[in-house]
Formats: sequence, C-alpha cells, structure tokens
Amino acid sequence: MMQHLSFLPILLPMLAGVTLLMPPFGSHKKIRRIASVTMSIVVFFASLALLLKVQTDGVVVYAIGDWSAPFGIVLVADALSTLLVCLTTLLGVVCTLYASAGDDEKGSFFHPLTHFLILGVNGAFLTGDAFNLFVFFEVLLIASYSLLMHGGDKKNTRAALQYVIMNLVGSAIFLIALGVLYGVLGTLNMADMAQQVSQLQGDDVYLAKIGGLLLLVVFALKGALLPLHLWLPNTYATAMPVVAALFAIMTKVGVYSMMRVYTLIFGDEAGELSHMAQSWLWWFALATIAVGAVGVLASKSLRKLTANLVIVSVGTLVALVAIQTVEASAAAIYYLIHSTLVTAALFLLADLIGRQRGKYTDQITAGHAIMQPRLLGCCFLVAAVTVIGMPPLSGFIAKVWLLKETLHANYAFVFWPLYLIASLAVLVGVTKAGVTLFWRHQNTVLANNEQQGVNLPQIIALLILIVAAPLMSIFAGPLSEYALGAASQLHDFNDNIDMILSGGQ
Amino acid sequence: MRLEAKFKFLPTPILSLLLFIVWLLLNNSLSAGHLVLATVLAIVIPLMTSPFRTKQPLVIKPGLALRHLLLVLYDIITANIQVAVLILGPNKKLMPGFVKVPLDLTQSMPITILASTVSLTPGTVSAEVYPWRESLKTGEEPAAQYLLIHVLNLEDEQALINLIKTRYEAPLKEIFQC
Amino acid sequence: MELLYAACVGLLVFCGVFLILRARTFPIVLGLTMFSYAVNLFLFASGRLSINKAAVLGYSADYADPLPQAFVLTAIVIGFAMTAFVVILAIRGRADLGTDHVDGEKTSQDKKVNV
Amino acid sequence: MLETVILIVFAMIGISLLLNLWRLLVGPSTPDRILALDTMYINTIALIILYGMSFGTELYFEAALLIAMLGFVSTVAVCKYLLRGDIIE
Amino acid sequence: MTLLWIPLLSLLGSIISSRTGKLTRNQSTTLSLLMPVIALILTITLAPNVFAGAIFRESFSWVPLLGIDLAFRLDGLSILFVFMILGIGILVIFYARYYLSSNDSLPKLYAYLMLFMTAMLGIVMSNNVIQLWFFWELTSISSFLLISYWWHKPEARKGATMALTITGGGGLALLGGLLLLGDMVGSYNLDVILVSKELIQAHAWYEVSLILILLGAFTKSAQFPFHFWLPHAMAAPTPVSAYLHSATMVKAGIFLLARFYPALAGTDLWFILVSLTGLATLLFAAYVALFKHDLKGLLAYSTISHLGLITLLFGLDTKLAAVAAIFHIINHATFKASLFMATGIIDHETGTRDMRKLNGMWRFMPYTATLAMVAASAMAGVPLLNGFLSKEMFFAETLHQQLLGSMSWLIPVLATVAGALAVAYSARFVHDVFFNGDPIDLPKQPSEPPRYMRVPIEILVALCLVVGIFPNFVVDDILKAASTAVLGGYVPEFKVALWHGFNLPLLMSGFAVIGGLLLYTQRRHLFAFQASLPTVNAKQFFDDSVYNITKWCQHKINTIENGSLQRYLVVMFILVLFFAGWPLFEMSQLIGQNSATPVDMHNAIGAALLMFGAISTVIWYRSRVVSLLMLSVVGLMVSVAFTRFSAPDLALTQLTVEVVTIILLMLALFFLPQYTQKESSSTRVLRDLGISAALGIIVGSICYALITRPFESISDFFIANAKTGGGGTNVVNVILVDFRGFDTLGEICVLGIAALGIYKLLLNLPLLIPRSDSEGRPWAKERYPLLLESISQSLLPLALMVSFYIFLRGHNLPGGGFIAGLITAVAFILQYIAHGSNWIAQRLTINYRKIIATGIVIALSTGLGSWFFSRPFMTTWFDYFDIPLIGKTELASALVFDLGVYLTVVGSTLMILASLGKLTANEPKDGVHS
Amino acid sequence: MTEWIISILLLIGGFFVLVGSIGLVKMPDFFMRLHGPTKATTLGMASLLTASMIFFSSTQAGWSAKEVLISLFLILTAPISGYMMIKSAIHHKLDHIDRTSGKDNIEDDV
Ligand code: NA
Ligand code: NA
Repeated sequence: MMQHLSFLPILLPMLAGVTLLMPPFGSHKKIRRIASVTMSIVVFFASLALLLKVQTDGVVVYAIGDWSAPFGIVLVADALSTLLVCLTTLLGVVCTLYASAGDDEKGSFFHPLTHFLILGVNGAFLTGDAFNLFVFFEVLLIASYSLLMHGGDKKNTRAALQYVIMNLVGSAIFLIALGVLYGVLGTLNMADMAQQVSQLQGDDVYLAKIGGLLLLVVFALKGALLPLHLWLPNTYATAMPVVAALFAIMTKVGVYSMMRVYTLIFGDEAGELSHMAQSWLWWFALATIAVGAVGVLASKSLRKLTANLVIVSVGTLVALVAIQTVEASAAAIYYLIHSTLVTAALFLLADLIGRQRGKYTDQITAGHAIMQPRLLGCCFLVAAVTVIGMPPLSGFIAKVWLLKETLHANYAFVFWPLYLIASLAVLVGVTKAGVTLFWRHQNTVLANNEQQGVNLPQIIALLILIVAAPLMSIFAGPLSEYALGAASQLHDFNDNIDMILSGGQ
Repeated sequence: MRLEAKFKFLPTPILSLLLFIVWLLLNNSLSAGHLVLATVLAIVIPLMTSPFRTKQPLVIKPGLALRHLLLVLYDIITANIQVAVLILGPNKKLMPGFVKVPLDLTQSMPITILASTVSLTPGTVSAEVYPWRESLKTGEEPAAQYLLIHVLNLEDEQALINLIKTRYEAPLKEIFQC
Repeated sequence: MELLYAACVGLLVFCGVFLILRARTFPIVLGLTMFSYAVNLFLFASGRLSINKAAVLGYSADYADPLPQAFVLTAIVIGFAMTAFVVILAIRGRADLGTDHVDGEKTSQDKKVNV
Repeated sequence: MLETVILIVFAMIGISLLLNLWRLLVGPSTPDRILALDTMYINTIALIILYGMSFGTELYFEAALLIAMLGFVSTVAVCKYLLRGDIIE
Repeated sequence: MTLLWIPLLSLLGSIISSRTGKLTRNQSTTLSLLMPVIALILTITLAPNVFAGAIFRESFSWVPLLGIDLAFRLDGLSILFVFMILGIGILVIFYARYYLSSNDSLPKLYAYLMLFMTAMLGIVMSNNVIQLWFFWELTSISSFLLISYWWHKPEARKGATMALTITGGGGLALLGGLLLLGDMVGSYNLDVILVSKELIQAHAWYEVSLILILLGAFTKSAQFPFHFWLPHAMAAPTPVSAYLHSATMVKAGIFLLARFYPALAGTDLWFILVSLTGLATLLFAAYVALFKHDLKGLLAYSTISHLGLITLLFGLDTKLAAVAAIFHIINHATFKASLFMATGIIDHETGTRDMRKLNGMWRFMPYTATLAMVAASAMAGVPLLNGFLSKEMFFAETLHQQLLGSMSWLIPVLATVAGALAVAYSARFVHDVFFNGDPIDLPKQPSEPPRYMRVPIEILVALCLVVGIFPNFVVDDILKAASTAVLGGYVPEFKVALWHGFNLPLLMSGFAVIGGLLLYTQRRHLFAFQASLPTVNAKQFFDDSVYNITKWCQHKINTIENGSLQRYLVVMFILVLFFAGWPLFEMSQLIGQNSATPVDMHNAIGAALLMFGAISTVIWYRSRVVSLLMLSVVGLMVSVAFTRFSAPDLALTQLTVEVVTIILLMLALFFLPQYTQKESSSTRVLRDLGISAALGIIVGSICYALITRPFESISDFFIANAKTGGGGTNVVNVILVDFRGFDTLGEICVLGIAALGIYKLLLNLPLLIPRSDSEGRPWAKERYPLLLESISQSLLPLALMVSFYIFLRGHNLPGGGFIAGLITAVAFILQYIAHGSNWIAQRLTINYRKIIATGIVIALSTGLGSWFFSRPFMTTWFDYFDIPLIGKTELASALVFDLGVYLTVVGSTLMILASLGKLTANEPKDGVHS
Repeated sequence: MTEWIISILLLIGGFFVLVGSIGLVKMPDFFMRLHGPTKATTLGMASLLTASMIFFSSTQAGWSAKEVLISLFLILTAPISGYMMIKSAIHHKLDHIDRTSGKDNIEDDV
C-alpha cells in the first residue's frame, strides 16, 4: 500500500464520492453523514501519511499505468503539493462535519459533490501533467458549480450563472494555451515542457510565450486575480457559507498552478522566457490587494467581507509568488495555509452568527443580540486577530515574514505602503464588523423557536479551524523550516526535471 | 392476425433475422466467431428491448413479404426516375394536391409500413394518419382511419387511391393477416 | 489549406465570442458551443494537419499525431458536460429570476412571459 | 478513370451541399430550413463515402453510419419541437 | 528563566482571575493580586544588580528563520518601567475592587487588566524588536478590550474602536520601521541594534524607518495630531484610565522613544520631529485641558500635555534632557494615577464628574480632597512635590538647547506658558471641585469613600512627597540606571535636588505659578473667548472620515463590480487579446517553413458551409430555433473536417455529442424565450464586434503559425507501443484507455458530476410552461405521432446493436465506449421523444444515478486491479486466447475500463435529458385536450 | 469492368442526390420541395453506397457490405422524417401554391 500512498488522495475521494451515491448511503441520511465524515477523515490521514513519507524519502513520483513521464501521466508528490493536499482534505473534514448539522440536506448530493471537489483539488495539486491539470480543473469546477447552487436562493442563481460562464470561457482559453504549448513543445508533461522551453529558439519562443501568458489568464481567473477577480465576491458571498469555506481552497489552486508553471516551466532556466510572468503577476497582485482592501471597507455583510479578505489574501500571495525567490515562496506557502484556514473559519462564523440574528443574518448592522455571544465572540476574536495579522496568532508571523521578503523586491516601495494601508483597512473593516455584530444590538433576542444554537458538529468543525491559528503561531519555527524546504524543492529546477523524468529514482 | 410468436425466446423472428444479418454486415465477416456472436445478439437484443415494443402483428406469409419487398424496391427505382423528371421539368406543369386515402389496415405497424412505402414510391409523401388518438375519447376505437398524402403531380385522385390500396395495402393485409 | 483551416478557426472564434458577449443566456450558450468547436479545431491542429493518415495501425505508412486527438476527445466530452450544465442553469435562472438576462435584469419582454 | 469520376461526383455532391445551404439560408419557413438541414445530413453521408473511396479506406464508414442514424433523430427532435414545444413529454 | 517569569506570572494572573467568577470579590481580588506581587518581589530581587549596571538577558528560540525569538532583557530602563507597571498595576487592581459596582464582573476586568500588564511587561523587557512589536500590538488589543469593558455604552465602543484604529495603524508603521531597522543592522536583536547607531544613521533607510517608528510612538503616546483617541478612552472604568494614563499604554510610546534613543537620536531629523511634536502637544493639550468640564477630560488632556513635555525633552539635544524626561515619566505616573483614583472616588461618591455640578467637596470628603490637592499640586509643579523637580529640570533644559538656532529662546518661553496653563488647570481641578460654593443637584449625597479605597492614593501621594523632598535618596539609583540605558553608557553628572539656588528655571517656575493662578482667576474672559472659537471635534472628524471612506469604497466597488457579466467577460477577452497578440507582433514571421498543401474543391465547399453556418448562427441568433439549425450545420462540418484530417474517432464523437447537444438545447428552448429582443446599443454591438473580430484574427493567426511549422512530439512513442504495450491498433483509443486513461477517468467523473448537478438543479424547479410558440400558435394536438412511435420501436434494437459494435471495435478501430454510450443514449432519447417519459418510466425502472456510479466504479476497479500485481494504478493487462468456435480473441482490461466509460456516459446522458424531459411529463398544456 | 460499374453507379448516385437538392431549391412550396430529398436522395444514396460496396469488395481482401446498413437506415427513416417535417409544415400552416387540390382534406391540428 505504501507504494500507492501518493495516489490515495485522489483515489479515496473518488471512491467516497461514488459509494455515497450507492445504497445504503444514497438513501439513509444518518449513515450517509457518518460515512462521509469518516471517509474525509480517512483521506486526511492518508494525506498526512503521504506528507510524512515525502518528508523522509523526498519527492515521490507515481507513474500512472506504469507509463513513465513524459509519455504517461505522473503524480508528483513533493513537500508543497502534499502540504496543500493535507490542507484540502482537512477542509474536507471540516466541511462535511459542519454540513452534517443540517446544511447537507438543503439540496441533493452534498456529500458526494464535496468529495468530488476534493478529488479535483487534490488532483490539481498532485498531477505533473499540464493536460491532466486541465482535467482536474474541470472536475473541481463542475463539482463547485453544483455545490454553489446548494440550497441557494435567487441571488445565488445569478452569481452561479455568471461564475459558470466565466469559467467555461476560462477553460476554453486553457485549452487554447495547451494547444499552443503542445504545438511548440510537442509535450504536455510539465517537466518535459520545462526542458523543451529551455531549448527553444526563433519564433517558437514567442509562440511558447503566448501559451504561457494565456495560462496566466486562466490561473488569474481561477485565483481571482485582478482584473479577473470580479466573479468572486458575489459568488462566495451568496454561496452557502459551508460551501464558501470549502471554496477557500479553490483560489489557491490557481495560485499554486502559477507557482508550478512560472517557477518550473518558465523559471530560471527558461532562457528568453524565464520569469516572463513575473512583472505581470506583481502589478496584478498589487492592484488586487488594493481593490480587495477597498472591498473590505465597503462590505455590508460578514460573508462579503470575508470574500474580500480572500481577494486581499490572493493578491498578497501572488505578490510573493511574483518575487520568485525561494524565501518569498516559503513565505507564500506559510501565508497560503494561514489565509485559507482563517477565511474558511470566518465563513463558518458568518453562518453561525447569521443563524442567531434572524432576519438580520450576517448583515453588518445593529440587530438581534447573539444567543451565544461568549462562544462565538471568542471564536470571532481569534479569527479577527488572525486575519488582521495581529499577534499572537499565525497572522502576525505571516505578516512579518512577507514584509521581510518583499523588502528587497523591485518596487517594494510601492508594495509596502500599499500593504500596510490595506492591513489598516482590514483592521478597521473587521473591527467594525465585530463590534457591530456582537455589541451594537437592540437588546432583543430572537424567540426560542427562531433561535438556532450552535450544535456539536458545527462547533467541532469551527474549532478545528480556529485552533489552527495559535498552533501555526506556536509551531511557526518548524513550520517555517518546512515551508522553506518545500520552497527550495519547488525552485530546484534540475532536481525536479531529473526526478520526474527518471520516475522518481 | 397473430401477435404472439411461437418461441418465447424469439418474440420477433423477422427482427432477429435482420439483426443477425446486420451484425455480419457490420463486421464484413462470416467467421465462426461472428456467426455465434450474431446469433447470440439476434436473440438477446430483441429480448432486452421487448419492453419497448408494443404488440404488433407478426409476418404470417414470409414468402409474400419477400416478393412485396422486391416489388417495392422496383417501384422505388421507377418512382425516383419519375420524380427526377418531374423535378427537372417545368414547375408550372405540376399539379400538387392533398389526398385522403381511407385505410383498411388498423394496426400501427402495418400502417407505418404502408405510409413509408407511399412516401418512397410514386410522387407521394405521407403527411398524416387521421384521426389522432388525442381527438378520440379515451378507450374509443377510431371508426375509420385515413392516410393523408401529398402528391407532387396529381392527375387522377381516385386512380391513385386505388393504386395504393391494391398495390401496397392489399399485400400488407395478406402478409400480416389482418 | 492551412490558411483556410486557420481562417475557419478564426471565424468560429469571432462568432463564438460575439455571441458570448450577448446579454441573454441562450445566445451565450450558442456562443460557448461555437467557441468550443473553435477551440477543439485549434487543439486538434496543434498536432498539425495530415490527410488520410488516421492513427490506426496498419492503415497507412505514417500516422497523424494521435495525442492531440485524444486531448480533443477529452475536451469534447468535458465540453459537453459543461454545456449541459450551463443550459440547465440557464433554465434555472429563468425560473428563479424571471428573466434569461445573465445579469438578472428584467426587461419589458420578461414581464409578459407567455405562461 | 475512377479518380476523375470520383472528382465529378465530389463536384455534384458539393453543388448539392451548396444548394442545401442556399435553402437553409433563404428558408423562408423553419420547416424549409429543417428540410434543408436534413438533406444536408444525407449529402454529407455521400461526401464521407466518397472520401472513403478516394482514400481507399473504410475507416470513415462509421461516421457515415452515425450521420444516417443521428441526422434522423435531430430532425425528428426539431420537428417535435415545432409541433409540441416540449420534445420529451 | 527568572526574566520570563515576570510577564508569565502576570499572564498566569490573568488566567487565574478570569476563573474566579464563582468566588467572592475579596477572594477574587486577593487571588488576582497574588501573581503580580510575586512578580514585583522577583523584580526587586533583581534590582540591586541592575542598579549596579548589570543587564539581564534571556532568550528562547521561536522562529529562527525569521530571526524572531523570545528574547528578554532587564536593564535600567526596563526595570524602571517594570516597577511602574507592576506597582501601579497592583494598586489599580486593589482600587478597582472598591470602585467597581457589584453588577460589573470583577474577574473580567482583572483578566483584561493583567493581560494588558503582561503586554506592557513584554514591551519593556523585549530584547528583540519583533517581539517588542508583538507585545506592542497586544497592548492595543487588550486596551481595546478594557476600554470597551462597558460595551453596551456607545461611547465605550467608539472609544475602543478609535483607540484600536489609531494605535493599530501606528503599530503597522512601527512594524515597518522595525523591519527596516532590523534589515539595516542584519538582526532584530536590541543588543545589536542599540550599538549600531553609526551604521543606522548612515543608512539610506534611516529617515524612513525613523519616521515609521516615531509614527508608532506618537500614536501610542497620543502626541498631537494623534492625541484625540486618548480622551475618548476614558469611557473605560476609572481604574483602567488610571492605569492607561500613568504607567501603561501611552507610556509605551514614550518607552519606545527612550528605548531607541541610543540608536536613532542625535540627528537633526530626530530633534525636529520629536521636539516640535512634543512642544505642540504640550501647549495644545494644556490649553484644551483648561476648558474641560469633565474631570477625566481635564486629566486626559493634562496627560497628553505631560506626554508632550516628555517627548519634547527627548527631543532636546542634551543628555540631561533625557534624564529629565525619565524623571518626569516616574513623577507623572505617580501623580496622574493618584489623580485619576481621586476622580474615581468623587465620581463613585457623587455620581458625576461634571465640574459645573461638583462644588465644595471639601466639606463632604476633606481627606480625599487633601490627597487630590497634593497630587494636583504635584501636577502643577509646586515645590516640595516631585512634579516640581522634573519641571525645574525641564525648564533648565529648555534653556540649554539651540534647536531653533536664533529663535531658540522661543522654546523656554513657550515652556513657561505651558507651565502656566498646567498651573491653571490644576488650580481649576482643586478649586472648582473642592471649593467654589455648593454642589448643584448631585445624583448622590457625597461622603468619604470606604477606607481601603483611599489606600492606593495615599501610597502614591506619599511617593510624590517623598520624591519631592528627598529625591536623591529615593530615585537616584533607578534614575541613573535608566539614564545609563537610555544614553547608552555615559551619563552626565546631574543632581536632582530641591534647591539649586536662585536661577532662571526657578524664575520660570515662579512666572508659571503666578501666570497660572492669574489665568485661572481671570478664566471668565478666557472661557468666553474659547466659546467664541469654532469647536473642532476630533472624534466627529474621525467618525466622519471613516464614514466617508466607507461610502467612497462602496461607491467604487459598486462601479467596479457592477454585476454585469458582459463587463467581466470583456475584461477577460481584452486580457487574452493583449497577452496572445503582443508576442505575435514580436515574431519575425508568422508562416512557418512547411510547404502549404493545396486547397481542393470539396474542402473549400466544406469550409464555406462551416463559415456560412457560423455567420448565420450569429445573424439569426435572435430567432433561436433557426440559429440552432445553423449551429448544427457548423457542428456537422466540424466533424466532416475531422474525418477529412484523419481523425475518425473525433468525427464520431463530435457527431454524437453534437446531436445530443442539439436535442438538449431544444429541450431547454421550451423553458426559455424563443426570441431574443434587441437591447444592446449599436455602439455596444460595434465594440463587441471589434473585440471578437480581433480575437478571431489573433487566434486564427496563432493557429496558422502553428500548423505551418515543422514539429516533433512524444507521439511516436504511442504509435510504437500501442499494439505491443496497449494491445490495440487504434492508437487514439489506446491513449484514452491506457496511456492517458487517467484523463478519461477524470473525464467520466466530470460527466457524472455534471449529471448529478443537473439533477440537483432541476429539483423543485418552478416552471414557466408556454401555452403557445413564439408566433402565438397553440401546440399541435397529436402528442406522439403514430408513424414515429412504431418506427422508433424497431430502430432501438438496430441502434443498440450498432452501439455494441462500435464499443467492441473501439480498441482496434475507430469507436469505443464513449461513442457507443452516446449512441445507446440517443437510441433511448428517441424512445423518450416518440413515447414520452411516463411510457419509458413504466418500462425502464433503473436508477440512472446508480448506472453512473457503477460505471465509475468499474473503471476505477479496473485501474485498481493492477495493485494486486503490485503495479501502479491503471497498469493495463491484455492477452490473446483461443476460444472454441469464436477463435483467437483478445481480452484486455482496457475493454472493461471502456465498459465503465460506456455505462457512465449512458447513465449521465439519460439522467440529464430524461430528468429535464420528466419536468413536464405530467404538466397539462393548454390547447391540448388529452 | 468493375471500375465501369462503380463509375456508373457513382454517377447515377451523384445525379440523383443532385436532383434531390435541385428539387429542394427549385420547387415553389414546401410540400413540393419535400419530394426531392425524401425520394431522389434515397435512390441516389443507395447507388452511391452500392458503388462503394463493390469498390471495397474488389479492391480489398474479403467482401464489404456494411454500406447496405446505411441504405437500410435511410429507407427506414427517410419517410418518417419527411412525415414529421410535413406535419410541422401543416402545423405552421405553410401556404401551398394555389393550384394545390384537396386542401380541405387537411384537418386543423390544434
Ligand atoms: Na465646580
Ligand atoms: Na418534457
């Protein structure tokens, strides 16, 4: 089994998704829930095992169908991809658990779809083949489309319609990009592509460049990078919060793909094309941060606020990716984990708070008093402090780190003020939200029948995300070391190529 | 007319035969393997699809059926040549028209076959089968059924009707014994 | 021939994109379908054009590049799934929003839906 | 000789296709267009059969077969739509 | 470990006291006092060595990679602050027990207070600047919690938010500054930073980092113009205010100045920024204080003013000034704490803090009055009190600076004015509250407070006196120690004494006192003059600007994200246009080296059909059925193109998919308007035409550039290994089920998921069923045309056989599971069309969802089979067998995989179309009598 | 010899297909247009397919007759699609040229 370990994060969700459609899971609510949660836990631990394996034996290359790269499809499990897989599966546990409190019955197939989404995300993280990446993008997208409509209302339908159409166009562009790249390089295995790119000459260089830049559009769309971020706020704000929490990982898929493509294929060795996307990414990222911050101040509901926080985090991440140094990537990795978890937590909080404020839901206006102010208040405080980037939680480590790494980047003098002001905006926005939601109420509590107290699965799910913040801060030492290791692995061109093309020997 | 076949496993012998031939045609081969496979399919597929078949009268006179088939094929060729001439000739000569052909056939499959033959042979196209079930009360049987056909160049309506009834409908009645 | 082929691809892109930029769901779906035709032809062409060299062993001396064909096949299937979904979503949108306008804006026509 | 014949027939088919296109474009009614499309399907079968012969390979036969089957279904579907609006009821 | 224990103990205290909710107030208080007291004792034990010049250090690695570690230091400066924080902290806790009414939670207050205490201790004991910032921000958070202690009061919420915003912003600036600083010297360790003065001040970033750090310090220590949050922080319970204003929070800013004095001070920029800010604050606040009617308001502004004084001192370019500054820190802490506590008592006893109501308190609480008056005189700088001494030093130092060159005389003058103002507001505090006639309708009947409530004040006032009278005995050591730390080694000779003989400073004090009293006695005119001035309300300004910014943001967002998909798409397309177009223009030539193949007639015709089809789809897109017909021409021609260019499998797939798509669209059309009315303006249409034309040209050119170029790919491998390795001669199919079977697996998942999603979407969908077509024609009467019914029945078996044939040959010849699946599906759809859903439902009772699942499972388990031979997932297997009759036959795992594909396709397609069809199955439609 | 047969069949096929399409364009009303495609084409296709059948049987090893299948499909389906189309035409009340006789045989289908 150990030899197949790197395949489990893909296999298990697929199995889970399918079996949950079959009797008895298909028919019995209770059994389905238990099964779903158990399976997601199993997947999580499998991913964890893979992470440890990679830690000990280094990069694991899994040649599917025993066809070695570049001819077959290989899965490449390295420190970075496995870390993200763990993150994804953890979110999976959280969301299946949280939804089991009742959200999952607000539409059909919640659990199977969730597992399929995880399947897609894990696949995207692990695959070493560009076209296979496309396939997994589609898997996660189609699953996300359906989840987006889960228990949705009219606003939701509109957002979904726009989201779907945008992404269909995105996928088409993805295919064009792949077409160009294949037409020039004669291969779509990323490692092999990297090799071919480094040997390009003549006009082929520019054709490859087109491919690379078109990929940038695709990833920017997936990652919600300005000016292609426009779909995100409404989509995330109208999706059911538990779904939005799950989606917290999806923008990161786009960012991850950027990391892979622009460090491996168009990285240092790419001759004329090396770091071709760098400056684009950098300026887009900055713009994204700015707009995200504006959005944060403008938000009228906690969900919208969180959606905009996602945008800010994407901008920050991409800025780090754009620097394309090992250290910056390391910072990016740490920040990625931190931001994903905290935004997910905020979405869940928005849901719980909304449930206790009746018709006011999570609108940032004075409304009913919250039933469980202590519990939710403490969670919110932690989440807020984390997302604002104040000590003592993970946020401040991330902030210090990324400021440190951006210090010597070109145009740092643009990034720094922008980022600091954006952080202030986040501080103001989040504080306002918290103060309003918890303190500014008309001392009226909802009648018992309207009240929805937090129940056990929900609180467990939430706490998993909440405790991550202090833990990531306490163990920042080892974590940062890991991130650095992962980053250097990511940047080590030759090692990667040899490793993948030689089938991991 | 007979609706039930002799053998349970062969509900529609003609169809099975057809399928048997089709398989061999598709694979361009008479190898033992394919003969076996063809037989199996010719039996299995009709059984599988029997739920999707409404009970239809079976062919009682295969020989006659074959002869009728050849006749129709011949007519198709001649009819096509006629139509080609009509089409290429001047339009203003053409005298199109709608004709209502009273039917003695009652079962849907024979009617379909008749309608198809009419569409394929002399410059005629089947347009409607009156009356529609929708215009009958539930459970009521139609008093008389008509076939509405469009004729590209109608010289003698009655002659055409007779032609259709004698040349195409009568044999069908005999073949299906209905 | 190459030029003609490229021209067709270009034209399909043109028509597809124009339709995608319309305001109503149905034209957009048409556009997406046409756009994906274009994309499939494009992806297919990345293996270059070759005549009567189908990649079936034993049927010719040398063969067309089979890999892009496999890619396009996958792309077609996925495209079909996506189109199906967006079509149904369009119906859903009409039902929920009372209009088939992608921005959910109601206009005179939508008011007098003939139901 | 066969090559030339095939070319001539190619021409015939091509012309018929163009004629179908013409009918398709000018209509005037939707049934006219449906008819044009249906004919176009059938002529395409002819075209593909000719390809097969000119290439001397039967690899493309199934394409023709499928057109024969599927062209019918789509024609029927469109007509049903015109008649009932709801093609599966 | 000892150093770590000091903050740790108070943190422990915070936790302990938060758990004392069940206990009595006294127990809770004692328990809470325990930890800080221990910490204080601990510090006292360390004190002698520190006074002797020792510096204790302790550090624990935390995030070595970032140079962040827990590093504590205890030097003179730190210990001075530690004493203040712990000492006053203890008194405040004790005082709060009596101050807080029984319906306010004491444990909560204590918990927050000691969290705050921890943060402050952390700041002053940090030996690592990042850690310093860490605790710095913690003070912001904990002060937020303290100020909002009575969160149900709006002013408390506002005050807290404002404090957090300002200090938080400052904190961000500080972080920036510190990171720059650390980057300059290459370490975040204070030991390194404090000795790198030259390096730092020579560095290009010095100015930036200085400004950022000062921003942090000034916002925290409420320097003008960031002062306004502090007065609003008094919404907190008075003990908290006492703590905030004396030993903590604001003093953190001052501490920062002192801490970095050795590294950053000494440049003109420093002196200009620091001294002028200090001076401005000193004067401005002193003046404003005079007019406050709220006791706490008066004290708040006096605090600001005194902080300004200290800041000014740090700004003056003499070493003695720094010493004076430190000395005044101590003094201000003592008298300000006692004053706030006294105010607390008055508030507590009378129920108001309004000096217009409070009069003649002397009669009701003479003892408290005495204490308050002594403290107030200290604040005014009356001899025999500590305030006097530091004030003297301050005056003296203002004389020794040449800051403003020839205008330097201005500073002592202004200092004297400020002194006068201080005297004035102190006088007002004393006279207006304790004398000045009788109280005016007080909420409560005032009397002396409970005995122990006064103890903290007594202690502090005593300190004021002792320091004031015997300075050198009491403060010399600690002052020297602290100064050593601040001045970095060398400390000038100084003598803190009551009497320096008649000198200029004394004269200035004299002026100040007389002027102050004069001011106060003549205050009527001054108040009148003040009233005539326009009132500038900083809080109002703050609120407004926050409000306006928010509104601006909302407006901007609404314009950017206007919810128009077309806008979003245009953005994306333009981006594509640019990214794809720009490199295209960089190319030297578009066409490649391959010789172009000639165009033959039927290709030209095919192309023509395709193009006309495409264009007319666009032209007729408003009348939807027509456009659909045109679209199917395009689809047909695309598949012809595939046959033409040697891709039979593609042709087959394209054909089947196209037909299914058309049927799907037909189905959809029933629920959508059949016509699109014209709405986009002609300019809009032009714009769209432009964009799409450009895109078409670009993509076309790229395509052309590609296909005219020579090229080799990895595909030879597939052709070489298809038969030997994959056991099939149809290379494309072998790729799909073997070499890249994994893609196919993902692909069928997509299909399955789509089907599920669609099913999900169609559940309880509100239907809009048109009664007639777009021309208002009612629907035809006949539901299931007779001939269609019977012919479709006989087509089904044929179709199934064909699909079986296609499926079987797939591995070796064009075909395969996917196409076969679609054919089967189409065959059944024909049945649906001919007979309707109900008819099928009666005959076909399998659940499509299960078919899909089974399909995927089969495909998956074929892949897993290889595990038993310990090969990677999806390693295929095939072999040839001689079966009697049948003959030599190949059996391949790929075929089973393809079966999975087949089932998934059938299941999905039927699920999609049938569930859409079923919607209307039982819906009666008007104009149809059935 | 076979080449001759093939050629002739091809030409006949091409001719009828063409005639069908000409009818489609030339005829004055829908109902008349319908005749060309539904009939002429079937024969045309039949002969084309026969040609191809003979061609492959003669050129390649073994015989080839799958083309029959296409003819079969066409003969089965052509009348039905014609029937469906004419039904929809009637439903749309498409006007037929004036000299069309027996219009009153058509029943109103709504
Ligand atoms: Na008074
Ligand atoms: Na229906």
